[in-house]
This record gives sequence, C-alpha cells and structure tokens, in this order.
Amino acid sequence: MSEQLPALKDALALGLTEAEYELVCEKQGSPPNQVELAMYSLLWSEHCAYKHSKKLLMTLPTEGPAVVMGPGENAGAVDVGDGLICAFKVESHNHPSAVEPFQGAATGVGGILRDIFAIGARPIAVLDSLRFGDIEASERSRYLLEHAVAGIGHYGNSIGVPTVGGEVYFEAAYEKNCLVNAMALGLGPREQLMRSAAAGVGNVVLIYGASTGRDGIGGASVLASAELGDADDDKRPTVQVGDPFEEKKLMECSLELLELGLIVSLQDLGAAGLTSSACEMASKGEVGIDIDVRKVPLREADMEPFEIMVSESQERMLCVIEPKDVDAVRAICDKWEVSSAAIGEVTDTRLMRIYSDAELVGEMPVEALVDDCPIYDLQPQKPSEPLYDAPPQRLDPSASLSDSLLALVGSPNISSRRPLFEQYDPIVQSRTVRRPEQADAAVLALPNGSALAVSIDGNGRRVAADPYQGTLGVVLECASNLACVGAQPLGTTNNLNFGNPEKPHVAWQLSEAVRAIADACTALEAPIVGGNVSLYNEGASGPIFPTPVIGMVGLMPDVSRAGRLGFVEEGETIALVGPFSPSLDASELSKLRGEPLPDGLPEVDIEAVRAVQLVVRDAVREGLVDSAHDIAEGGIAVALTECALAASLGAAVTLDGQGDVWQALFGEASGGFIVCGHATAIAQLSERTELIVIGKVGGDELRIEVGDEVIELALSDLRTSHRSLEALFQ
Amino acid sequence: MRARVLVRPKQGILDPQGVAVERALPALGFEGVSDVRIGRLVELEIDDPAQLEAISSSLLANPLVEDFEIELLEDAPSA
Amino acid sequence: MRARVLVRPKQGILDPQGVAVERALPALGFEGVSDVRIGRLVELEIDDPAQLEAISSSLLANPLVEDFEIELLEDAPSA
Amino acid sequence: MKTGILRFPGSCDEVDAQLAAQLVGEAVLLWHGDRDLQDVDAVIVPGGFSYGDYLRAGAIARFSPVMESVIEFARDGGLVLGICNGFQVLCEAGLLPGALLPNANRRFTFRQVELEVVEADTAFTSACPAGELLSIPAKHGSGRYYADEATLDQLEESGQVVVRYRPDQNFNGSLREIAGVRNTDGNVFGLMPHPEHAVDALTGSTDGLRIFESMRAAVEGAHV
Ligand SMILES: Nc1ncnc2c1ncn2[C@@H]1O[C@H](COP(=O)(O)OP(=O)(O)O)[C@@H](O)[C@H]1O
Ligand SMILES: [Mg+2]
Repeated sequence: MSEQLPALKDALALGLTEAEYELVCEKQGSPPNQVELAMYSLLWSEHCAYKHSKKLLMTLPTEGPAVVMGPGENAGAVDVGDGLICAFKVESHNHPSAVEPFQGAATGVGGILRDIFAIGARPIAVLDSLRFGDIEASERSRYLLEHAVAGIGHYGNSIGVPTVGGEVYFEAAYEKNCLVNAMALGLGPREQLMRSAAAGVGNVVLIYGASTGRDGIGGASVLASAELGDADDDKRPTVQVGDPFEEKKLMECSLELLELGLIVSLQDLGAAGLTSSACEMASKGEVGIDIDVRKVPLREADMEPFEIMVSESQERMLCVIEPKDVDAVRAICDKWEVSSAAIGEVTDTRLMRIYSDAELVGEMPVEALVDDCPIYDLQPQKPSEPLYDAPPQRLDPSASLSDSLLALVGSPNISSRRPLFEQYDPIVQSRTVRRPEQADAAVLALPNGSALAVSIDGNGRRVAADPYQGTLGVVLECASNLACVGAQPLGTTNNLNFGNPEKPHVAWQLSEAVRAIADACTALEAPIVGGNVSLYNEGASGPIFPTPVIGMVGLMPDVSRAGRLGFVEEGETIALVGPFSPSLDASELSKLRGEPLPDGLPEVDIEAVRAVQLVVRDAVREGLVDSAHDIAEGGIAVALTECALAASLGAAVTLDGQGDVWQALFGEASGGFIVCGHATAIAQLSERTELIVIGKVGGDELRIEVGDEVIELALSDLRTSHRSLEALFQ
Repeated sequence: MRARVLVRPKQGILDPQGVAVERALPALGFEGVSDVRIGRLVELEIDDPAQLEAISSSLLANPLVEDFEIELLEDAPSA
Repeated sequence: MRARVLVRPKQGILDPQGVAVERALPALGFEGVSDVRIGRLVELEIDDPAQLEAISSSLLANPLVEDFEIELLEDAPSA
Repeated sequence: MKTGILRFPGSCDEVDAQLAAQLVGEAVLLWHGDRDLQDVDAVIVPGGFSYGDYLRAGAIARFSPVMESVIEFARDGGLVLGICNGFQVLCEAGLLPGALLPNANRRFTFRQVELEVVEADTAFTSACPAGELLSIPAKHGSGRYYADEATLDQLEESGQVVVRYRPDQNFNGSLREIAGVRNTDGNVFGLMPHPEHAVDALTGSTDGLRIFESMRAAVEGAHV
C-alpha cells in the first residue's frame, strides 16, 4: 500500500469539513492514514453520525408499555403477546435508486430485511413508500417508477416475504431526487431478541454471507493509491447488485443460528459495510475489535484494506461467537451454502485495530470513531418566499363536479396502485388477511387468533404547505388506517426525507415535522421505536417536499373481525363519522387546478381525531360496522368512490349543502371516516360519536347529491378512470 | 443486416446468476468449470448498423452495470 | 479454456422481451430494426471443453424451447 | 396420509404447502440434499425461487439429490404435486411435458384467478366436479405454459390438461389457457396457481383445499 498519508484535500473529498479533519487528527494524535481516514469519513458522515438530526431525534417519545426495543438497535420491537415480538423499521435507499432504480430499490429491501433478522425476528412483511416526479410529464420518472417497483418485487418475491402495502406519490419536487423507502416487519420469540453489542473478550468475530467486492466504493476511491484513470473506471463499480437468493439463505442461516443459541451478538452489514458494523458492535459493547482484512472472503483478489473496510457489498452479516462454537456455526453456514470466515477477535482495548495479515494498517479509538463526531445545531428559519413552484394545471377550474371527480379518481396520486402492487407477492407465508385495496391497513394473522395491522404514510405536499400540521396529518392518517381495520397502535417508525439541513428553511421543515411526530405519537401512545434519516435530497432546483414517512404497527384481538374498506351489502346505511372539516388547502383538487401551495394548513385537533379513531376501532372490532375507510386525498367523494369500487357496489349519498360544494366533496382533513352497516348498527354507533347518516349502498352507480348539485357516475366509468396507471405498465 | 449484441455484467459487478450456476455444476457431475458469467444475447435485423452502438447503450444494456459488445453477422446465424 | 454458450429461444416461440424491445425502438428514434430475439449468454472457463455439450443441453439450455451454440475462445474475451 | 414437501435453497412456499397438507394429514419438510423421502405417501414440490430461479426457473433444483428420489418415487406411481416453481422443476426434470416460459406480460404478476377444472377424474381433482371454477391465487414471473402443437393436441386428447385459466385471466400467455397438466400415468400433476394459498377463508378462498382432499382420497383409496 502507499506510504504517503492522505491529506486534508482527501478528507474534504470524502465529505469531512476542515474542522472535522483536524478533530480526527487530534483524536488520533497524528494525521490518519488511508484506512483510518476512510473509516472516519464514513462514521462521521451524516448517514452514520446523524450530525444534523441527532438532537431532534432525542425529542421523540420512545417509551411505552409495548416497547421492547427502542431506537438504537438495527430495528425496534414491540410486544405482541404470547411471548412474541414484532420488529419493524423503515429505511431509505433514495440515492442508489436515483442512480439505478432496479438495484437501488432491490437492495433497499434487502437492507431493511437484514435489519429485521439481525435482531432475531423472521421477516413477515415489506411495505414500500415511493416518490417520483410528475409522471405525466417526465419520461425519467416513469422509468424510475417502473424499475424501482420491479426491483422491490424482485427482491421481496424471491426471498419469500410478502409485500403487503405501501404508497406512492408523484410530485415535480421529486423529479431529481426520487424517494425509495422500504419498511419491514418481523416476528420472533421475545427471548430470542438479539442485540448488536459485542461482548466477551477473546470471542471470535465472524463474517458470513456474500463475498466482498468493490460495491459502493464511490467516494472512497479517492483514497486509492493509484491515480484513477479512465482505464480503472470499471474497477470501481459503485452500483450494489442485490442477490435475493443469497439473502434468503443468509436469513434462514441466521435464524437457525439464533434458534440454536450460537450467537453472542449480531449485526448486518449495511451502509459503510464492515466499518460501521464492526465499530458499532464494539462501541455498544464497550470493547475493542481486531480485524484482519485478509481473512475476509473477497470477490476480487486485489482489494486494498480500506476498500475491504468500506465495501457495501450486500447480503453479509457480522457476528460475535464463542471460540468453542466456531465449528458449529460454520457447519450451519455450510448447510445453507453460505460462506463464512472468522476475521477477528473481541479485545479489551476499546480500539479498532485493522490488520492486513500481520501488518497493522489502522488503529483508532472506538469512542472517537463512533461517539466523537461533532453534532450540529440546526438554524431553523421559516422561509419568507414560497419554496415550490405551482404545479401545472391539469383540470379546468370550471369543469363540472362529475368531471372533476373523474379527473381526481384518475389522477396519478389517487388512481389504483394495482399495476404496482400486483408485481408483489402479498400472500406468501399464509398470514395476510387484508392485502392492498381490501382495507386501509394490511392485516397479518398471529398464531393466537389476534392480528397485526400495519400502514405506511407520508403526504409531502401537505407537509410542504405546513410542516407541523401536515406532519400531524400524516401520523394521524396512519393511526386512522389502523383504526379502520380495528387495530390499536403499538409503535411507530419514521423516515425523515428532507433537503439540505444546513439551509435554514429545510432546518425549519425538519424541526417542525419532528415536533409534530413527537406530539402526535405522544397523544396516540404510539412511541417511536426506530427510523432513519435521509437528508440532502435536493438539487439546483431546490429541496424535495419535506417527506416524513411514518410506519405504524398495531394489534387487534380478533383477526376474524379485521375491517375492510369496501361496502358490503345492498341497502346498508352509509355514515360519515368524525370531526371532519374539509378544506381545499393543499388538496389534490387544488393541485390538479394548478394552484400554488398555501402558506399553512388549518389546525388539526389531535385529541378529537384520536377520540373518533377509538370509536371506529371499537366499532370494527365488535363487528358493529361492516366497513370503514378514512377520508384522505380527494376528500369524501374519492373515499366513497373507493368504497364503491372495492365492492363493485354503488351508493346514493346526500351531503350537507351548506357552504362550498367543492370543499364538501373534495376537501381534505384528518378525522373523517366513511362507515357502512345495518341501519340499527349505525344508530347504535351514533350514540357513541358525532355521525351523519349520508346514504345507502346499492346499484351500479355512485350518486352524490350536495345542495342543488348532483354527481352521478356509473361505477364502470369511475373504474376506467381509477385504472389510469395501467397505461404506464403496458 | 443481422447483428448480435452481447451484454455482460461489468467486471467487478456481482453476477448472482453466474455464481449460482458455478456452484451448482459440481453437484451435476461437472468439475473444472470456473468464472461463469451470465449475460444477455440480443440478435436482431438492422438496416443501419451504425445505430447499434446507440441502441445498445440506451436500451439493450444498462451501462451502469453492464458492458456490451457488438458483432455484425453477414449471414443469418445457424438458428 | 474460455468458452461461450449462446442460448436462444427456438424459432416460433414467442419472445415477449424481444417484442418489447422491438416496439420500444421507434419511440427512441431508431427505425429499421426487426426480428429481435433475446437469449442468454453464458461465458465460462472450462478445463475439458468436451463437457460443454452435455452442460449446455442439460443445464444451460432447455432443448424443448431453446437452441444453443457453443463457441470456444482461445483468449479471454475483450471484457 | 403423510406428505413430504421439498425444501430447496430459495423455496418460499414450502411452509405454506406444509400448512395446507396438514389439513388433510401429516406433512414433513424434505431437505434437498437428502435422498430419503421418509416413507411419505405423496410429495409436493413447492413454490418459490429455488436457486434464485437463476438461469431458468427450476433448472438447477431438478438436479438435487432429493429429486433423484422423487423421480424414482414418481416412476413407482407415487403422487407428486408441483406448485408454481415446483411445476417448473417437474417440467425441467422431464416428469411433466412442456415448459414454463417468462410471462407474456414480462412481469411477475400476482392475481386471483379462476381455474376451470377440465379433468375431475384425477388423483388431484376428484373432489371437484368437472367444469367447476376454483378461485385460486397465481403469482409468478415464468408461467407461460408451452409445448409444441402436436404435444398440446395429444395432452388434450389424453385428458392430461387438468386445469385451465378462464380465457380473460390468462395473463401469462399460456398456450391453450393451460394452467396445470398431469403425466400420462396421472400420478404427477403440476400447476402454476397456488392451491396451498386457498385453504382458509380468512386469507382468501378455500377452493384450493379440494386439491389436497383429492390427494388424500387417492392415497387412502389406494391403501384399502
Ligand atoms: N428518524 C428516526 N427516528 C428514530 N430513530 C431513528 C431515526 N433515524 C434513525 N434512528 C435510529 O438510529 C439507529 C441507526 O440507524 P441506521 O443508521 O439506519 O441503522 P442501520 O445501519 O442498522 O440501518 C437505528 O436504531 C434507528 O432506528
Ligand atoms: Mg442494521
């Protein structure tokens, strides 16, 4: 390797600031060498060190009766009864997906699944949350959509974990920075819960899974001793390729090792590869680790020590085991055709020591690597000018109510997601009781007759209009979705997708959103058990819409009562439940009309929304109502359309004609639900909460009367509109 | 004119299919096979072979993860 | 020895990928392309090339629906 | 009845098949590397992505040690059901005629489909009346059934086409809407849709249970 030490310019190229580089030199007592600088630059990156978000994250509520493991481990976990825990987490793979959407999305799924089985839970479900540019205008966005969806399906389907839900929005603000977030859930025995803290001086550090190649060594290649010429370009691939088959074996192998009790601590290799996993294991366990990079199984023989330490090759795990168990562990790996190698040892030095055979090529205090990265304060400032351009006008404001409903139902943010989700296997593992378009949340049966419900949400446009109120709406919508199937939230995960936090307006969006998450999760008693932060999603044209993506997991006692969203029977009564005061501010209708975002949204009454959620939840659990659906994008008219299309049953509805009919039909707000049931049941429900009987189920058209106006549309016409995304997947 | 585009995973990029096939072969009784790489074979009839480079890089191969090689065939291949 | 096995869908069998490529080309501004067929390219290092026929017919190709062609390459291909 | 369900690296629906088979008897998993079929009365080759479906769906799995035993078991008249990837494996192994090609729509597709029971007089469908429609989910990327015309004619003549897609639901482009075929002896049957995912009203339909009930009837009939 080169004798010459890297210099400040290399540190800058790797993303460290000059002050940070100086701090590294100070912690090391001398300028870092190539391996050391590579490792510092990764661990001190935003991604690993949460430099601009840590202080905010500390304000989130993380404790509650169901929480078994909060933030800080590979995934959070909640107790679901009978000795079982549900592990879950959401994670982003935004940048890799923007570069290569198929592999980016696929490896995003692979990464989040490893986080789940790393803590000893068998992955039981995946959900995805996607944001792309304006697909009606952008060829690139259509390409990204198609390939990202194919990548998610490829990975999830091949590994045998059902993809049970998700969401996708199209907004010009994501044109240059698409978002690909994936959430996974796992189920496991509580006593098998695994942590990542390394323990036991003298224990063996073993890597298993795929071999290590040059994947993902993008930025760090500036450290290569040779000058990088054109000819060397293809020596340094940065695209990580996912291999779900390898991960399937890795998963089965890991779960078997855990079941046999052969593992002391376990950690997946994700971003920053071996560097991050080994250092975090050492840090959490307050120990040191020695690693010999020459023992790591390589895909390319000529890799340098720093490359091995920073490689982001997929489908690898790192574990600490007792020396006496090495043979047993390797035998299980062999059984699953997974390669394994003992590459190091736990020490009491509190140092990370990297060897290349006998030569010491890097030595760093664990504490300096993991804990001493400077943490920055944000400088939040509400922008004085609008940040986002008005969308193009797609609907003439003078269009009729019926035409407007058809346009909304067929608009990319509202139309049926079937062409996407039918590329996903939603039923493998025989647990899926509600799959997409059957209910607002996915429902997964548990062995004891109860069930989990899960939903993922995040409306960036509303958050862009008002980071605080908009984010409240997102968290509440997640909980409303759970209520509609009869579930009570147990815990929440979140992915904060934002622009550059060093800019005051982005800092403001971020802090307001986190404040809202904290307030809403506290009120809902749905603590945060984990999450992820993805910053710097912006380009020359500005930041993305601030996009906090919320994933929530809940429990219901009786799976046979799981709610559905579609109407059930002719003649049933339809009611509007809840404190619903719709507004067109930042609504889908105003977007179609080309209106700019408003500055601020109406205030949300969290307690009132929570109260009606409990009523709806109970009504579903008791079987009092036959269907429940929360009102979201497109307002009540779209919600009714969705209830009708899901069941192929029409409805005749009369809405209060006072006030603005557009607002009544298409206005959006938290806290409104459409429920249907027998007349007596609805009467019973009306004793528990504010409710208006609005109509009856039946026929093959949707008729909505409001004041002097009437919308009358055949279900077949609504269905044709609703299927508009299919054209993109021909 | 008949042409052939060979599309291969780039050097250094993981080729999961190749790895799986290589691992499977000994079990089938075939020893002594290594460095298996699996790619795509695209054969087509083209009026203007000068377009092939552009077609390959924009549609047939994903230049981020794949290399391609163009072969012009005088006659139709022995199908 | 380096060898290459070209695997193609048999004549007469629908090749949806080939059809899709052919359909996509005009939109990208490429005219005059027809009869696109997409198959598999397998490249490998083999000690005993006599085994290639058996490996191809039993594993690399399904003779019911695919044809294959073996090419022996003296040198490593220009990766 | 005791059913054995194969488990290859990359199998995904083997536990689902086990749960379904347990509704009609005992069911055990059989590891791909073992040759011992543990005295089972029937074998299920399950769905999933054995060996990642790399190269061609089913191409690698069919060479596994356990498949040698399954081939022998089938030759001796044992009941073998291949579901999805299992159907692909059985075709690759030559236990069933034809091949399964990538879907005509070029995508992995999940859809609830209705299957017409063409032959109700088989070891796998005796619990269904002929012409009955079974609502069963299908989910695969390579399910387009192909055989040459002469073979197709002969399959139809000899009653080997057991289930068909309703014509408007044949998303994978299978020739003659074929969703499942059996061998000439009638003891090996493969289909692309997943009957094991249609055995519980809670998670879908119960129509798939008939396949398992038919197998039990065949096994128990043979025992008396
Ligand atoms: N927005 C957030 N809210 C709560 N916890 C978070 C958030 N972002 C990250 N975390 C927690 O920080 C820890 C480190 O996250 P991450 O670097 O994504 O871990 P990994 O590399 O295992 O995916 C995890 O325990 C994660 O749950
Ligand atoms: Mg992790």
